[in-house]
Amino acid sequence: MADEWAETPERLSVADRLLAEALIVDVDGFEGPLDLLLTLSRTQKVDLRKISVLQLAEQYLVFVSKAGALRIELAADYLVMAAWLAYLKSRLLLPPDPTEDGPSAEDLAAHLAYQLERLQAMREAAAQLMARDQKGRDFFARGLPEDVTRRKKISYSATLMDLMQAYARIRTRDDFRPFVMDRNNVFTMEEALERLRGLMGYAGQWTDLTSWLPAGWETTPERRRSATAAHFAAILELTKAGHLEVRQGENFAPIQVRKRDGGRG
Amino acid sequence: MNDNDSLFAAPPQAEQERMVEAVLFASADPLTLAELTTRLPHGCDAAEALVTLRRRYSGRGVHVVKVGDAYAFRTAPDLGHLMHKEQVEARKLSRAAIETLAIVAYHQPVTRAEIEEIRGVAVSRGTVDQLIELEWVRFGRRRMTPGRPVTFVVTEQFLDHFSLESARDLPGLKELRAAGLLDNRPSFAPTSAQDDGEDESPEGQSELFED
Amino acid sequence: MNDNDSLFAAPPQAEQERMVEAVLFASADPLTLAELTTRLPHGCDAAEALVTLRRRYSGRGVHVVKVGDAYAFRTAPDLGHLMHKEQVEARKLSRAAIETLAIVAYHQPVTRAEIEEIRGVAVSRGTVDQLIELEWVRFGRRRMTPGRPVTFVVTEQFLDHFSLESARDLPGLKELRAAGLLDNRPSFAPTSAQDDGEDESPEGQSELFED
Repeated sequence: MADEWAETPERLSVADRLLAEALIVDVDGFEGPLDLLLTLSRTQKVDLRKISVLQLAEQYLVFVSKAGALRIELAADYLVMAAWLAYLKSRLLLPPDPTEDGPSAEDLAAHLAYQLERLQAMREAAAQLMARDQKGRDFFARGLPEDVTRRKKISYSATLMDLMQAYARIRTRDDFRPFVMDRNNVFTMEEALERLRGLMGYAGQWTDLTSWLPAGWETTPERRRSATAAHFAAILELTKAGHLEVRQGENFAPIQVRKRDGGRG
Repeated sequence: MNDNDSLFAAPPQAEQERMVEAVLFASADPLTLAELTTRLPHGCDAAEALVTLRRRYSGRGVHVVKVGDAYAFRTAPDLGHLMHKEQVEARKLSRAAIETLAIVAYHQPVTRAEIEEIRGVAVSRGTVDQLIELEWVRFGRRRMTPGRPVTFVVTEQFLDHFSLESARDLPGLKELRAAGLLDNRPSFAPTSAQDDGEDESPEGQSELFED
Repeated sequence: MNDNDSLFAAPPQAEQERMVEAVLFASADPLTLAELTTRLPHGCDAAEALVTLRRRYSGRGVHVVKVGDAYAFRTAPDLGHLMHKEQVEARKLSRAAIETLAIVAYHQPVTRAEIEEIRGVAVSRGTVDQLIELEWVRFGRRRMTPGRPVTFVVTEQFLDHFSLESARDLPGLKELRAAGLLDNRPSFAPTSAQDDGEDESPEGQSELFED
């Protein structure tokens, strides 16, 4: 036994040996059939390129039957692999069937060996990668980065035309004021603001906007609309100024208002 | 292994300087001499390493500076401008701001109360502040009336921006009307909805509210 | 004022080097040549400044490293032992995650099905999510094969973390390629990757993007 071990270029590590001994009971330790096959292949103690797939298939099938004897539930993919390896084994042992299509048994075996070699190579590559100098462990970035402060410079644009139009808009209102005849059904926002400034002290609780409308303005639809719009606009102003809070449960739900705690009024 | 070596001999001076350089660079906070010393292998002279390191960086793009009794790397003060990124964002002036500006331009010197009277709505402090910050409006003389209210006037920068020789060059109402600017149909912003309605026929109003 | 000057002449070479030094020193993340150029005054040649800067810092406690197309100051790896305080407790990556990361790095751009084919087991979404969250892996282009599967590639942060100038500098890459171990050979053996075909169905993919 000892001689045989001495001959092999790569002696199994203690961990590998323990792993091999644990095979029959510990299936969870493997990440699927390929991982198990890779572990089994180590017991052949040869270069993965020279591995005997036939022998490997035997080992795997022994493992699966042992697991069965021990009443260990094997996941379906282990059993699928077992069936495939049994098939591969039979094809490797029998002379090739000239009528059969597809890859030869040797091709299949070679590919399995390739898969194992590739998995092993990726594992080694992963180990090499993790062994590299890592940021935050072996080398470090500036601990006190002086971040670029983004100064947002907002440039406001307004043209002379904007200015004149704005002025025209204001003055037009004045010009036309005397000619407005029918103001009976118009409730202005100033009026609403005036009213609300007086009323809002009482609005400690959420109150429907509609209940704030002045008497005599809820009678005709026209007057109600104007008063509602004016009060609504006034409430927005007062909310903006921080005196009130407004809420609405959903679209078209009643608009509710209350005095803001610690409001500036 | 390095730690074992250091029990017997401190690293050479140049190596100590490298170490201080790396530790200062990676540290999130400025480090005191005492802290540096505990971070370096036994027998190192952090103070001396700092002296040579500071000398090495003098005149460079970053300096070793003393912050209280601690040390840290900092951008050279003359390169501070590289640490800012200016983003210019063009925005349209709000309607309230442009109206207020127009009133100041046409009526200067004008008080806040007068602006509010002309606009028909309260003028928020933010609006005036914005115009002052833009350097288009500044404080004028106080009005010699009760309460001595401050007045607002437009600035040179304002004239400059709008390419005006003086505020008196602003077209008058007649000219605005001649130019067709007074026939503009007002838009229905909430703050002026009720006033805007005035030059509309009653049909126009109900149209407005039935929308 | 400086900006005005720069309209007329770029700063002298030594000054440009100082500027690149300051900007690079200030940033924790690597900066590309393009990013450096936008930060420098007009007419500066960041590439040339970098050459002299890298030379100046070679062998120092901190040095300039190249990460993809970007550059950064990093402490010299041999001084890592001095930085206990800065060492961040790395999140323990599972074996599946480490292997998946290596496969993405060496085989990129690689599809989930290919990763599963190599590992011989299904790759859980959590594993890929973790790598994406670490910003070490990101989506690449879709593969122009039936089902147009998404591919995964490694990121610049990955290169930065493992101090790689580019993915071509991965350890052992040449040998693996020479040995044909990075080829994409079709498989015959039953690995669970094939059972997992659903994951690569069009539905699976759109789900990935709708998240």
